[in-house]
Amino acid sequence: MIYVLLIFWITSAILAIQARKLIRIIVYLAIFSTISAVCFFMFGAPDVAMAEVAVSSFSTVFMIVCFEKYFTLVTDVSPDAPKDLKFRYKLSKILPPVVFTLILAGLFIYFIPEGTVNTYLKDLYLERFRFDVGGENAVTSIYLGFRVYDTLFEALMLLISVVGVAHMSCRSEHEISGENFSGVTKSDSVDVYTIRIICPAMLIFGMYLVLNGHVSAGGGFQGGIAIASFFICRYLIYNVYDVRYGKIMSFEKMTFAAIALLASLFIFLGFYVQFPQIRTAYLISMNMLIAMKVSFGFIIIFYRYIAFERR
Amino acid sequence: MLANFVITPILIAVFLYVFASAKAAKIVAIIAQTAFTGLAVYLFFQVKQYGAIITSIGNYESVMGIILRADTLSTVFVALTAISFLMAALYSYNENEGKLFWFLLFVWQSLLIGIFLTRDLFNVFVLVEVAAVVVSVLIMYNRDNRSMYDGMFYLMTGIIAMQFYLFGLGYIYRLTGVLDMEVAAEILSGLDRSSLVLPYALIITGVGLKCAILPLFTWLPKAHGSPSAPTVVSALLSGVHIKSGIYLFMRVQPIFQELDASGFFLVIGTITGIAGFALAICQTDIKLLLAYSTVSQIGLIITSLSIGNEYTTTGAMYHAFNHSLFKAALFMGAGILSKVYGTRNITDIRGVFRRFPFLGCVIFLAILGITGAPLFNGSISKYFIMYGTTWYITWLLIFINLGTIIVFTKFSTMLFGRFEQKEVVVSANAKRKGETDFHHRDKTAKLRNYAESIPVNKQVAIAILGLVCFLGGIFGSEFITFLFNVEVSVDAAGYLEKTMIFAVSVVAGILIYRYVVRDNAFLKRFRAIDFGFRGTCAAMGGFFAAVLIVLGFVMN
Amino acid sequence: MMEIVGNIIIGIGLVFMAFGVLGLYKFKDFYLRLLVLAKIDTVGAITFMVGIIIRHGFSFFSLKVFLIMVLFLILNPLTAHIIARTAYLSIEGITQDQDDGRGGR
Amino acid sequence: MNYEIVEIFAIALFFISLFGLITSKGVIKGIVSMIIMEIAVVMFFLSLGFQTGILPPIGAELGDNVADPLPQALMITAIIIGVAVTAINMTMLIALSRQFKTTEWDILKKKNME
Amino acid sequence: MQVPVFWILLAFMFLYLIRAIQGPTIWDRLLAMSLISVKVIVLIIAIASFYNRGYLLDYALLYSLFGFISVIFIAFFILDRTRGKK
Repeated sequence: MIYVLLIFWITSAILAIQARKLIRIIVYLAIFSTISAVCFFMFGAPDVAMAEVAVSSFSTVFMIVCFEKYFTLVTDVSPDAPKDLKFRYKLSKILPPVVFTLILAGLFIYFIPEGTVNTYLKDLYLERFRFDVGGENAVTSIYLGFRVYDTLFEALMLLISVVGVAHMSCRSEHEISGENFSGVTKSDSVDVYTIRIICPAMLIFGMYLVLNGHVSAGGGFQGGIAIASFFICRYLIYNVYDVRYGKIMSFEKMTFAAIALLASLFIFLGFYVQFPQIRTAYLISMNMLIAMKVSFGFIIIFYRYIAFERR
Repeated sequence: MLANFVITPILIAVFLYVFASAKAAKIVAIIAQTAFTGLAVYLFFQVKQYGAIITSIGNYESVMGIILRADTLSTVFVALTAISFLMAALYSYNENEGKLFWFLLFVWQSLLIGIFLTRDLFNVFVLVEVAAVVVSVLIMYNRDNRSMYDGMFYLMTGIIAMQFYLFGLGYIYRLTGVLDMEVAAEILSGLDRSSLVLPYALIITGVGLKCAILPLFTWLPKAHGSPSAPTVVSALLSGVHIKSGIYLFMRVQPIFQELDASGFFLVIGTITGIAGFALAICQTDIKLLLAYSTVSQIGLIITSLSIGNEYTTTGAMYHAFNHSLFKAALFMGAGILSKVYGTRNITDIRGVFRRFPFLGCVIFLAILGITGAPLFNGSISKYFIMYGTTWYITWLLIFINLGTIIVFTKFSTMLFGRFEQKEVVVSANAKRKGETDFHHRDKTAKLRNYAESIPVNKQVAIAILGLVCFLGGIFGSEFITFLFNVEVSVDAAGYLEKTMIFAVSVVAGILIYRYVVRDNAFLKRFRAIDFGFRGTCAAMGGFFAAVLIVLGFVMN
Repeated sequence: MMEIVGNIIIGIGLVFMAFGVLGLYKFKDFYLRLLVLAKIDTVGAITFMVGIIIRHGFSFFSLKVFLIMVLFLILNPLTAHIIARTAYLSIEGITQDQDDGRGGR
Repeated sequence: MNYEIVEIFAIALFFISLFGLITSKGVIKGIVSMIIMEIAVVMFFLSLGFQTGILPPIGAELGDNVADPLPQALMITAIIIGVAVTAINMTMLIALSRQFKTTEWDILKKKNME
Repeated sequence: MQVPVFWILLAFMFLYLIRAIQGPTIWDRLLAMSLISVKVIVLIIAIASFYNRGYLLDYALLYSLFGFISVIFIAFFILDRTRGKK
């Protein structure tokens, strides 16, 4: 059954790569990430699948907001190839890269090393994670306990991308105020009413994911993105951009500093050995901080795109 | 304790960004960098005295946590990073770059230190990815025309290369079940040779792009020589950032001990060295010339690392150390010159000695260093690189050095002669950009003011770097013993011989420059050689296939 | 007993969905095809979920499935509505995929 | 046969996206191919040690057939890095098209040389 | 009972995928995408029921919440593109 899903997966990826029109690319990419999330789920990784779903819907939104601007900007386009080209000409264009990648893939498969997976660390982690970090979800306890150092840089990556987006979008921060932009409302009253009913559910569900991250699937990142999507709904309902970017950005950075300090206090300095009774509290508060950080980051990027990159 | 070296700069950066004003940020930054340099040197002495420090973050048993390691090599690089960033902070003290610049600078520093200290393969991936994004934002910091393309090119190629690396990491995990470098090396040494080929090829493709060996170097001149990137960023990129690639190259080789790829990289490194200077000769832009010369020096370092002799390895490490010093000095000097003269074209800049004797002297010191003149640090490192090699490799290395001399002959033509102010050219430029006459006058006035006094902080920064170049030559063997714990001594006769060779090649280089290179229309055609993005991706695939074929079939 | 009833209801849901697939290929007009998403699939999926709830009895699992069902009941018609409205507003766009020819580059 | 079938799919997708990168006419195709490449690598990591009916490493008592938690933790990191890179790439795309009025590699290369 | 359900759902997904490939208009592709996401939710509920693990349902919940956001934005985007051609 998994193989059939994987075949669908590859098909949708090929569709996304070969498509010529931008709107088709976006739709195929959405299908592709849907199916890949299901595949992750089938591989026994609901955390990764959740992250993929949340992230892919957000990156779709980012792409769409940017592409709207892109069409207004780009004027210099190389002429389209005429449609009545001979098949042989097309083949001569496409064949060399195909052969090249086929040779590469063949070499790759020829050299795949023998042997099954070495489960040294897996066994160690599955045996020890409850004792060493706590929690019921091994994945959470790895990325908040054993490898929290990586998670720190992952949070830093989001922070840097927020800073980069804010720096590179065209206008400066002083120009921000709600009236400057004439947003076009495309949602009608049916949409607005329905989304109004739904969006508290998003917030609650995000909280649920964050608070239950250490015992079941989910965690700071997934919950944070769910909370951020609540603010996308806010945009869809009220069509406003009055977000205080400067303040949210400072908050985001302070949250990051809090994550770093908490992690270094608890893990690096070894408090988890001395106070085993607050481990659960540590996991929950860490998840909450990460969720805050992630949702702040995504809110800034989204509103920045909406307000500055659009028309 | 080691984790603090990585976390503290980030925390300082966040503190500066959120609380401090732009003016206070500079002062705090300088103080913090000074303190940090002191700490890094202290760490170096600790390691030298008591041996390598190895800490597992969180004190988890076995390899469950991430393990940091500070041995002699990594602490040398950490100290180098701290010194370079201190100089960079000093250099850009009087520029109005804003808080964001300092924030990114600090974050970049901590990421580089993280790469040098970590022993975990996945952690390397994360750090390199973040560093790529930070660098691309810094390259585009001025949001100018050309740097956009350069930054995007750098970011995309870097990310794709790291996907190769990550794939190889997956195979290492599958084979060994761990992500730690040394434990993985231990387990892999007991395995069959044929099973190591694929992970090695994947990982070396990623690392190879990061250290810009031959088919994969096209991003380097774009990123390092991007015209409108801040000068400090170019200096640090060529000075320290590229060394992180070299460092990873040095760390990856011992993991695959069974798979001796040194012959392959000997060839690749030599070709890189030759191609680097051949392309550098064709350039007329100061920054691009320096960037291509970096490619050539990287080729030299890779070659000498692959020879496998103890002396050459030490020489390569010392050369990497020296290269960051003189390249930083050269880039900073080039930044000042291009600002003062208002152009980046080498043929338009003349008479630096006459106008700014001090700056000219420092640049000349750095040039002597990079060409390997006697009594300078370059000569010591190049002496050790050539120590005990077979004759053809020696001659190839001398040939690469000759190329470097030609390149820097071209560079040093700026220092001599007399400068005529080409007012007309400047105004034509200004008119094309649509600036009003008033603005134009204002601009030239500013230019003149700037010309009369180069700011003190810039002079201090660049002078320290030049001085270290000189000291590194005089106390060369002591430095090597001190830095890398390798007992070496400079043989007087051999050194004299090298001096003779240097003198001969200087004469030859100047003659070749005078009669062959200058005004050669044929070379101008090669100036714009560029694979483009698609070409780079194809080159990545081709390099990957070449490593597989060579290691799997030819060298089996 | 409950299990058999649940299975039967799940089967009915699948049959609904199968009708939807049939419609997707049989209808020649886009708005008719949209019926598949708006009505048939919603009903099919909800029947399926009711079957699951009956199979599992009264438990936390069933509560969650019920939650999903409620969300689904709100969101799926919303999606269909948005697709229908935007498609209607762009009558020209419906005939074929239109683009400026700059996509995919 | 010294490989899993699941693994082959990830490898195939990796090279399909490499093909997409090599033949991409403009920046957008490059970004799309990069996203697909990232997901291919994620899929490869998750397919390590795959068996049918594998269960996630969550819950009070773990059965015998449990997925490896370490690649999952690593891949969450990789996915978040991927979306951060996508966001910044999109901004660069806009900046690029504002500066050059084009996003095709060939024209960009030509304009950059001037 | 459960295993045939998986196969039937996969067959539906396959047919939708074909509709996405051949669909004469972009709206058909979008329709197929949302149909696939409905099938995904149902599939996940079936799997969670098969293994009897409640936490697997969180994924379906998240999916049903997130699926519509991307559909909304894609629909508005296509509307913009096609409206501009008038």
